[in-house]
Amino acid sequence: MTTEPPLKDSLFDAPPIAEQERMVEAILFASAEPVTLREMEARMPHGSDPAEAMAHLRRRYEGRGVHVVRVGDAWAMRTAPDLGFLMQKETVESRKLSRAAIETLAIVAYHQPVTRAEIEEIRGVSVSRGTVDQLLEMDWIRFGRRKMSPGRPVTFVVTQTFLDHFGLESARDLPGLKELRAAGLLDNRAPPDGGPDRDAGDAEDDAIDVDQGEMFEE
Amino acid sequence: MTTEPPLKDSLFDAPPIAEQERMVEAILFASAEPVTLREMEARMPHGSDPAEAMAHLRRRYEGRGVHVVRVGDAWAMRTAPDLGFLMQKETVESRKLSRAAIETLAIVAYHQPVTRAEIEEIRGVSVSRGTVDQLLEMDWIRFGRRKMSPGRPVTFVVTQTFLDHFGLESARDLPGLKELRAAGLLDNRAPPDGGPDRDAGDAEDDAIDVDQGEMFEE
Amino acid sequence: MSDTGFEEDRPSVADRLAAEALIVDVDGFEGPLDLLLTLSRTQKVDLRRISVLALAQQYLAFVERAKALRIELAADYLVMAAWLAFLKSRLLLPPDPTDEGPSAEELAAHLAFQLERLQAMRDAAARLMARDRLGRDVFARGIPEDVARLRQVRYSASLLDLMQAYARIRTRDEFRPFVMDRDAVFTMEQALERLRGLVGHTPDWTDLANYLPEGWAADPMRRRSATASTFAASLELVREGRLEMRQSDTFARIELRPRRPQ
Repeated sequence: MTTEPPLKDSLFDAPPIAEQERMVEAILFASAEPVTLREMEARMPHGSDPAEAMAHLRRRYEGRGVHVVRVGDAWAMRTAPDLGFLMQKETVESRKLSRAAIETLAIVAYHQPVTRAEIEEIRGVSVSRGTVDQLLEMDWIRFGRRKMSPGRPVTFVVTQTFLDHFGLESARDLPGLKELRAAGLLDNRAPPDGGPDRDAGDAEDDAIDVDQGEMFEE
Repeated sequence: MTTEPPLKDSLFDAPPIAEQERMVEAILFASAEPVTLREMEARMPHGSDPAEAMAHLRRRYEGRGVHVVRVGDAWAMRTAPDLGFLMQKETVESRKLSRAAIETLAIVAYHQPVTRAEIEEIRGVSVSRGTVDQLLEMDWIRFGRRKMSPGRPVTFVVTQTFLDHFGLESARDLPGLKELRAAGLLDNRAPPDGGPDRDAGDAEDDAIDVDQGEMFEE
Repeated sequence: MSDTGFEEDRPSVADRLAAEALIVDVDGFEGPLDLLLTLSRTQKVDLRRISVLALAQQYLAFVERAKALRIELAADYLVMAAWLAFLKSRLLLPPDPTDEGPSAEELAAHLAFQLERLQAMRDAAARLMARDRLGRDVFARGIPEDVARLRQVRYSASLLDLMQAYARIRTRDEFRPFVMDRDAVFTMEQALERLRGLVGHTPDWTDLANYLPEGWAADPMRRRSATASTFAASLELVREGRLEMRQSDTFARIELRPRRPQ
């Protein structure tokens, strides 16, 4: 018969190397574990040369988004290490700031530069480390200059990020107590002392300006 | 300055298309599930054009042991069908589907969106809850929109998982769809009055449909 | 069905044998339509050219055999049998001009359509299942890399939140209940007790300031409190007749001495 020899060839000869390369590619892609050359050989048509096919495949994937890598005495395909960032998906979850944090932040904003002891005095409760850390981490407050008082405590001031977030040009744009009162946010009673009342006078406002200036030093 | 523009480029421009191709390659390669262009875009650097990158990638993998295939509005990498014999080890023994399930699936695919009553009309028997549940569980069919017919019955449509499983780019690529349509076999031809239809059962079936649909509504 | 007078009504031997073979497998059929489709194959023609009349006869023969063999058929098989008997008679009789509704031919055509459609869906299902399928012929990535989900919490606060918080703190200050800071207070009871012990040890006029408890003179707050309570305690002792007080001038020193027995 005339058709017999080609049939015989296809049965007993190894496929062309390009075909073998496709095979090892598919095997490596689909396998749940790295595959040894021996395993490949067992799965490929008789006479195949997986080592040679692997050499071709490796070259083909050089510089690609996927690499052919050696794992022990086996082979595997992996995404290129420099593209690891693509394997992450950031989900942003919005959460309200805790009451302690927003109060602490408000005090820093209105009284800056302010020490932790001063914050505690104003809030009437101690300020947890976590709250301050959170605000520092969010880059809404930062350390200011040390106070010239005994112990030279560090102070906190608000940052440019804070101003950006709240749409303020400077901390002095924060509404004063009088405005808070006018907006119905405050009871119509005079605060116990001058304290943070922005309306009290220019002296204080000037002080704040100075502080703000300091924020942008460094 | 001469060094400024390149710096600006790297900061604000999308990476070169060759680099984007590497990225979509890595993303598709790493995922067992199809990935939409939208998802790729969300993971790639700002300004990237995954559709363009995909076109390049698809060409690159033509004739390889691994193919880039379209599944609905998503993309996936799959081994070439002619190399399936190499992957006997990876074959997952899928649950044997009953004849009723296979027929129901085909009817949903070719007639979608289709109501339970319509499936029953075509098959000439009632569709058991179990059959539908099995197909829903396999994520091969899902609930579609309600029909604008009396009782507003829910409909069934096939899913992306279905397309992925059967290697279809879209439901339009179902084999023989055109011929069936041309032969009028996909028409929803109402039976003439007095037909041997299971009119009595329909009302009840519709009621069940509504219940099922409501379970999935928010 | 026993007496219809039509030659076609008598099931052929072949039909009867086929029906018997089918009856053995009656549970294997998915209802009357499935059975009809199977019966239609014996006609060996395109479904579009099938003889519905012949099919009806085959079906009725099947039901007859089942009855003869005392096999219980599900209700829908019998409903179909009744309907096919009706259809058959309509197909055989000349059409009644007074009869409204679909003609027998229309009913037969629809049944043929149903059979063709069911067959088409079965063929489609077979083609679908024969495709290269994921996990059987085509394979997905064997070691998918999970996309790490980095959950980033973004805290938000509005300017209003900030102002409200500040207002809350300030108003809280104003409404703080009045509490005496006890550590700076020297009560009259304490002063009285102290003074009672001291009176008599110093017979001469002595400045009230000297009677203040130790350590209370330095701090102004404490000095004020101690002075007030000691003065009040002195007045009490004067009232009791145990002490005398004098002050030479406004803002001059207040001096005390034990009252001398008269």
